[in-house]
Amino acid sequence: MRYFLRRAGFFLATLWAAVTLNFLIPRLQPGDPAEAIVSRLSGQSQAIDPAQVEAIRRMLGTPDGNLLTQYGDYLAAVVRGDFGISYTYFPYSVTHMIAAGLPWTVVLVGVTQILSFVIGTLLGAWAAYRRNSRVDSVITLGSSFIGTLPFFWLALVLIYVFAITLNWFPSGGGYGGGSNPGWNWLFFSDAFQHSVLPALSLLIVGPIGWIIGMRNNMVQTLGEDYARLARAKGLSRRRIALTYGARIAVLPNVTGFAIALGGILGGTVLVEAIFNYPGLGRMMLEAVANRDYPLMQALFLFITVGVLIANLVADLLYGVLDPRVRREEAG
Amino acid sequence: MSASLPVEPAGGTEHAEVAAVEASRATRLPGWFVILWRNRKCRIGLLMLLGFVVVAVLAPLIAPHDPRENSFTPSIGPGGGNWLGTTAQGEDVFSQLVYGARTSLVVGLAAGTLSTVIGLAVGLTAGYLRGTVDEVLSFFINLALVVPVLPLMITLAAYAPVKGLWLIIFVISVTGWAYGARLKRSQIITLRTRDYITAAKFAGDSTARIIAREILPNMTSLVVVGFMGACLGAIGGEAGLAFLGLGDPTTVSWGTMLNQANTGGAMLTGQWAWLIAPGLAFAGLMTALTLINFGVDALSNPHLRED
Amino acid sequence: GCTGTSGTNGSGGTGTGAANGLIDYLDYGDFGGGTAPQANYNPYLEATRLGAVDYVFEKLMVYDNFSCTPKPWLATEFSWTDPKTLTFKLRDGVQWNDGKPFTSKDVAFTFDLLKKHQPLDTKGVWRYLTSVEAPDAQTVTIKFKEPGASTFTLVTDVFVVPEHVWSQQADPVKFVNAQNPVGTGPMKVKNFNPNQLTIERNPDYWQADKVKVQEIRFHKADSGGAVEQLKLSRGEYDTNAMFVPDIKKAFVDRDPEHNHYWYPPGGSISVYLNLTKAPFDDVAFRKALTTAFDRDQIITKAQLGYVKAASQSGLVVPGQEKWLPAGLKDQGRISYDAAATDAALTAAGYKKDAQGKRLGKDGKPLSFTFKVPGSYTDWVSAAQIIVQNLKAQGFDVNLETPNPPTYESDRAIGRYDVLFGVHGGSCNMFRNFSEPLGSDQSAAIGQKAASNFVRWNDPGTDKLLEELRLATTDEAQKTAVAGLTKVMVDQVPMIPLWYGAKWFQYQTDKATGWPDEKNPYAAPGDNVLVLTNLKPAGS
Amino acid sequence: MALLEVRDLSVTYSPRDSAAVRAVDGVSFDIDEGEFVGLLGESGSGKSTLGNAVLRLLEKPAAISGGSVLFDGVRVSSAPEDEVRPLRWAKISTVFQSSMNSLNPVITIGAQFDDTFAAHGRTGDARKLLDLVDLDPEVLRRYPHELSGGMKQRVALALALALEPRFVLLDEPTTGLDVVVQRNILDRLRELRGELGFAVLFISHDLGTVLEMADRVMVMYAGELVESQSAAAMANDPLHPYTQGLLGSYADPRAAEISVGYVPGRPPDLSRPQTGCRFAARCPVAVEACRTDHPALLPAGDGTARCLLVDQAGGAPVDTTRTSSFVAVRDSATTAEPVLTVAGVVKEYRSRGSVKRAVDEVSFDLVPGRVTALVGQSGSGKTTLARLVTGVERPTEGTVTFHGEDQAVDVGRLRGRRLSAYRRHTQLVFQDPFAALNPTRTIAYALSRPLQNHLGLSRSEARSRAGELLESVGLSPATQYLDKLPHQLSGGQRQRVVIARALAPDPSVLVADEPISMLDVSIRAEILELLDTLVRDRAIAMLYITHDLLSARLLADQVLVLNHGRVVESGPTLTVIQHAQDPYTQLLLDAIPLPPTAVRRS
Ligand SMILES: Nc1ncnc2c1ncn2[C@@H]1O[C@H](COP(=O)(O)OP(=O)(O)OP(=O)(O)O)[C@@H](O)[C@H]1O
Ligand SMILES: Nc1ncnc2c1ncn2[C@@H]1O[C@H](COP(=O)(O)OP(=O)(O)OP(=O)(O)O)[C@@H](O)[C@H]1O
Ligand SMILES: [Mg+2]
Ligand SMILES: [Mg+2]
Ligand code: NI
Repeated sequence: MRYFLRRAGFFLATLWAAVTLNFLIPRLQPGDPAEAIVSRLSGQSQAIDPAQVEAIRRMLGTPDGNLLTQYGDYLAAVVRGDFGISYTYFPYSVTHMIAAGLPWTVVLVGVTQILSFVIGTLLGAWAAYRRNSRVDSVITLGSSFIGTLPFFWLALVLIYVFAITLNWFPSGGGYGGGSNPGWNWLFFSDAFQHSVLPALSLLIVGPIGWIIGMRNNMVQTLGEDYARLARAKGLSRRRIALTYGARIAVLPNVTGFAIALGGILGGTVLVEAIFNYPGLGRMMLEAVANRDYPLMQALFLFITVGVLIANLVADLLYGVLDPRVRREEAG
Repeated sequence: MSASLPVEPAGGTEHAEVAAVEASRATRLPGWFVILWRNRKCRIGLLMLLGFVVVAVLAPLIAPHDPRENSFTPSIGPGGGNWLGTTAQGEDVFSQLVYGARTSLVVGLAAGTLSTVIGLAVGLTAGYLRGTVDEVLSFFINLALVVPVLPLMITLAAYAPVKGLWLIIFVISVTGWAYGARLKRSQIITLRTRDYITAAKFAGDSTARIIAREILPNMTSLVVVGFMGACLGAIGGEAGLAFLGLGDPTTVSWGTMLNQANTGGAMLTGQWAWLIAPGLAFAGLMTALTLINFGVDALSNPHLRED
Repeated sequence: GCTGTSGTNGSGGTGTGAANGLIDYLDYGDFGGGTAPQANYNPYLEATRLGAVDYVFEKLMVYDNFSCTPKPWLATEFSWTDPKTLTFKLRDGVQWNDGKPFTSKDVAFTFDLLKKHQPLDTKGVWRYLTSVEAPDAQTVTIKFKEPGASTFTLVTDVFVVPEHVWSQQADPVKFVNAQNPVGTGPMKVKNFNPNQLTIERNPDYWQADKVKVQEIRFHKADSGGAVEQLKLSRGEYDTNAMFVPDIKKAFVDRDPEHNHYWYPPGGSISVYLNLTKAPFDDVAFRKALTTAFDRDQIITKAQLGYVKAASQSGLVVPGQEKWLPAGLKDQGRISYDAAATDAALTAAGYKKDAQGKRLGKDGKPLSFTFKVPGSYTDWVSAAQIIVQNLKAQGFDVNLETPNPPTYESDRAIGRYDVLFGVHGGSCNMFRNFSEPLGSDQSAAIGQKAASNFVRWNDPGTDKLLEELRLATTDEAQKTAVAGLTKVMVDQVPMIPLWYGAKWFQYQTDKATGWPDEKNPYAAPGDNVLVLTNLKPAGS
Repeated sequence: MALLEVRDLSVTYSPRDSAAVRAVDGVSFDIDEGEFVGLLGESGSGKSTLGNAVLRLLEKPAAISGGSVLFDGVRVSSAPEDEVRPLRWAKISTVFQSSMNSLNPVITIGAQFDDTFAAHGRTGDARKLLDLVDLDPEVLRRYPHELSGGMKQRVALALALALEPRFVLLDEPTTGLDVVVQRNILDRLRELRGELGFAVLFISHDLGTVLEMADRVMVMYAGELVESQSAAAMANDPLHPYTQGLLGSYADPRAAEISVGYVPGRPPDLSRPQTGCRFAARCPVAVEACRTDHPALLPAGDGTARCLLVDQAGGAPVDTTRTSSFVAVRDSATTAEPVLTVAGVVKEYRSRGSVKRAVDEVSFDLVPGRVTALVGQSGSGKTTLARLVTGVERPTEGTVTFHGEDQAVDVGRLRGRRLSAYRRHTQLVFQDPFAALNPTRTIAYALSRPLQNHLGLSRSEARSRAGELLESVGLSPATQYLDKLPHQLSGGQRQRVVIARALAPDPSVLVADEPISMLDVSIRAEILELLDTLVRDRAIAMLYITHDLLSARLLADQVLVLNHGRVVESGPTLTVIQHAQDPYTQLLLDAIPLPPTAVRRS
């Protein structure tokens, strides 16, 4: 119970800290979103029209009251789930915009993360099982090289090869202009085609961390006394590797995975930016660039809450998977 | 054996360590180095890293031109006077590549050190002092862990008043210290209950001295592992930020090269060398560090040592 | 030719167009609205509306922004009853695309809308107006607070919206007008998704005979991205407006017969010197610097040869050459002459010391910083050339690369030595000069200046600006502008270097009649003017 | 044919980054069906390695470098894994030294039984097996971490018997357990063997246990078998000087006068080539030939022995092991004033709402030159008391008063600087000499810290004083040790350093928390003797904490028996031991292995 209260307390405290940080960031910045919008509209080589800046400033509205009352209003609005209106997409609400971007990111990153995890864990387990064999060397050395390729660069190379030179896949976007988003097959196949390259660039580097982590954990668990005893018991090598090695070695990875899923957005900014993918990562980048504070704040909050929830889930999951933790929690 | 011998990591590593220390006595090399050097992967990594360091240090000698000199025909492919072609601004790609190694190494070293130092300071204080101090610091550590790093980095880099390499280093460090701090905190919690720490208290040592002389030396391998990880992260972070155009445009780095190759139409004009070279150089450096990390991992995890 | 992925777009094509002598469809570039655009056809929400607005709504007069001449549009003629009263006669037989007639009441409603909802008045027209009335169905009378000739461009620059739709809206500021927006324009919205916006010909348009395009498809783009450039070079766009490095190799050379570009000049990008600081407050010093910068190198290296050197007059030449005072040498263009600068500086009392360091009048070496936004890569390259040029003169110059907002804020509050600024380029001469030079646009150091960032504070200039503002005749306007160009040339409040380019690429395999250097009937952004000039290729 | 035949078996560790170690060297022995064989030897002598080789569980960097293992006709040492697997568990099973960690932490006990059955296509009743070791069948549903150490050990034993093997290898199956629990399990084991009749190889460094349990005992030293005899014969007539040394370190604490002995020195470094008798360096009776001639394992007495002297004399050599004896009874009346008074001390720990009384109303005095022993089962509150006395913890109730030179100090209230000053007078000797020294600091550093801090010596003064201290704990010449790192010392040497450090500030109170439990039997007596001398010579008041009544009997004047935080019995040592009233004290006494001398006499 105490444990649970502590977790809940931490959750709320972090949430509060994130919200406050969100509140402060725009107020610490020089510059004015209205000017940012106008200079973006007119481009760097055109003079800015002060009247336009003024009108836009009016449109966005300026918060009034001193910092404390502003803070109070802001907190109240957040509690109501009211994140305001996006500057970039005025007069559409931030909530509307996030709802539009969310499915893309969740599907793209969710699928690739799950695949990465499965592939990585399997390869890592295989490497540990065949430790010091050629398979092991190929997997660890290969992954340590591929894993260090910057994936934004990989993405560019993929575009260059598969989209530009071979013209097999579209070079960017979530779907073509010809198919209207909806529950129809044309749209889905189109969206799938568009997701191949971004997914690939995530999948090439994605499993590496899991491979190394799994291999090292499993090498360790296979060296433990219980694994030795399992050998003495005459269990087959495979069975030992599974129930005594992998089963235990995968535990830290599972928690890591839950947290990685929570950080889903943080990691996709680059890929979404390069592939012009209509998800939240790109929206985040745009919001930062445009000083779209309401959108930025909400996205930030969204990501933080995601990570927090993921952490909670990871903890719970760990409790379910690892009986050693279960008792301590129960108390 | 003199007292200046390199310190030994904690616990489990004891025995192979002995041998390495003994071997090092003969060769006059530090013990950790011997352990690293014996690992084949790690040896390759060390040699690769050495290569990059040499290139970075001798950049003015190796690079045929100043990386910013823009007197060449713009946008030409490899060949002739420009081995890897030129940029859209007429700069020599190869010279930029050579100087880019400097940036990456400086960022890796500086941000790695800075975030290690922050992590160490916070982790040590939290872990050793416990109580309220620990609660507060742990909260910050956990907070920093759940705050999404890349977006935060982007925001900080985008809104910082002046762009520059040091800003990037700063941003990477302040967003990247938490993981190391948490690891260090938990290690110190196990270390601080060791009998020899209690013994030091009985010997009348002050807290500061206990931390510096009794605990820190036992954390070397963790600190080294953390430092390597931080270097890797920092180099990647710099490249990513620079690629997004959030870096310092006046610095020549592999990230800015990729950014400029991307925006400067390298794909359009078929200048593959401009695009491929920085990526490969980057991967090379990262691989070197990763390979070294295999050895460093082995320092702290004896199970990994027999490879 | 549409190749590659957009080949799947075929579904939208209506084979009927060609039969009528129309172009089936044209592929255009980006349509605005951010990376995840949402339907928004409110013409006043400039920051977030979609590109279709230019084709759906119309204005009383349309400017050819290249030569700055107004063309009759929804109004067929205008007249000044007195310097403060402007009367428009509206065109007959214009209909809203929902079939309702367009009348002067719509115009009056539009202006009242802007008055009631200030956020919609993005041109700030109501700063100058007292009333807008519709005495009869074809007439609109606009009353100004002061003689209004100088603000004519503002008044004509307002999109007119239908009263019968907009008067129903509770909050027009948040009205996105997403369903079949009603306007008088040549096109109607056909289909929208965040990747593609399709507009189609309005058959009931008042000059429908001039519109030869059945459909325009705008394609969402991450403008400036390498991929977009590639699509352009592959011919996936009939027209686009984006920066392309090495346009000749990447685009023109792929199909020299059909692929073209035209980059007419826009506003001037100038070196702004902080006039409140020595030695920048010394006119001799500033004059000496006008020859210090190698504009040709900036243009070829930093600007890839896409732009032209700017005139010291502050005007955009050759488009605005009719405003130039007679006898200005080379239309005010100044060429690079380092030796002349050196001589002039020395003569003005800024000597070099033995080490070649340029000294101030107080005998101390001169050193200052040059700020440039770090993410404007072309500006950074230009700044690097400028810094080299200044260093060659013996100055100790330090290049700083803040981020754009910091840069803008530093510039606005005067926390800088030297940096870039943009001014001019519009068809409103009063704006072109009052914004950078008017003392009312300035502020004390540390305070935010509206647009006079160099803090030029000169009664003579203010007087000329006042004359220009109140001038009622072309002649009077020209005299005032000539005086102002003289201020620019003689007193050098800033040093224009080059004209920002308006990016414009087009293909002639489907449509011809695009504006170009030889036939500059409009600037690239004058969308309706361009549309009504397009013809099917081969006709 | 014997069930297990080991012939000339050698095992070498070849680690990548240090020299190869021949941990088992030319070992040969047989075990017959149903025979119970003990394997004795000090830490590092190669017992576990030998066990693993027999089970063919050696892992890199260890490998069999010679000889063979034949089990039931199968050449276990070289047969392919597939041929060995059917033997495993069905015929040979084992209980590991560290059975705490030998159960899979993430599956239930039941599942671990099931996969054992499944691996051999057998069925069995796990409940019955648990019943054999007196465990509730409910345990099957639990996970290992939900069981106590003793329960895990029993599960491991039950698991080992699951397939009714013919041979069970027990590698120190009860180390780390409380004596009482240990006793319990061993009794159970003995009964089970009676019922089921399997053969056992029982590895232990606990001589008493081995002698009591086994039919035949083998002794290992430095990788070699040095002696093998029937248990009874070994108890009465140990052949090898090393065995004699081991036997000499036991005595019956109830005897009016007792003496124990020890074997000084440390075993040879097996990574270097060996010449002569490996025990020669430590052997009190070694002759010149011992240093050059390597003795063979030859029949002697009731079995075999590897000693030149045994060979020559044709019998056991004279018992010349060094001994020290203690006067068992001292005056119970104390003349000196107590230096530390513990009065009605209570310590409560709160956790999750419940209150645990770790120490309950304990009172005693510590007197200069006297040793007070604190004896009790694991968890009885011994360490807690030590922490209270040294000011690490504050008592919940009661007081700990230190009678300093000028005034009495309430230890429970000290903080910061004054606590540090108090520690100049009260020092602690740690239980585990391996954990008590910082692996990264030299001996000189460890010793000079208290000297510099408490006595204000300069660096160089501290160093020379450290040298003297080392000499005083018998590490001479001191210069040989000062600049060493802890790992370069043996356990006994380390414990001496720990004692020297505790003595450094010249304390008047010394608290020793089980200071010998981590050491090999052969050096325990050595440390006890050292402590005894120091206490008497320097008139230190010592609180000696132990669960070993024998050492208490040897060292202490007074004994306090602690049970559940309460003092259940106290008084002069011999009185308490001879007339133990409390059932717990009696249990402790019973738990002491039957001393060989007693066996010999009976
Ligand atoms: N992994 C290893 N690498 C190198 N040497 C080793 C290794 N493991 C054990 N040894 C050496 O092998 C020798 C025998 O070890 P073993 O564990 O068999 O001893 P033991 O008699 O079981 O001791 P204990 O009573 O402490 O369990 C020791 O001297 C030890 O130093
Ligand atoms: N910090 C603590 N918090 C809660 N309970 C504690 C704490 N320290 C000790 N205890 C409890 O107090 C009791 C006495 O512990 P203590 O360590 O003094 O026993 P011990 O006699 O030294 O045992 P051992 O022989 O195993 O060392 C135990 O039940 C233990 O669980
Ligand atoms: Mg052992
Ligand atoms: Mg204890
Ligand atoms: Ni060591």
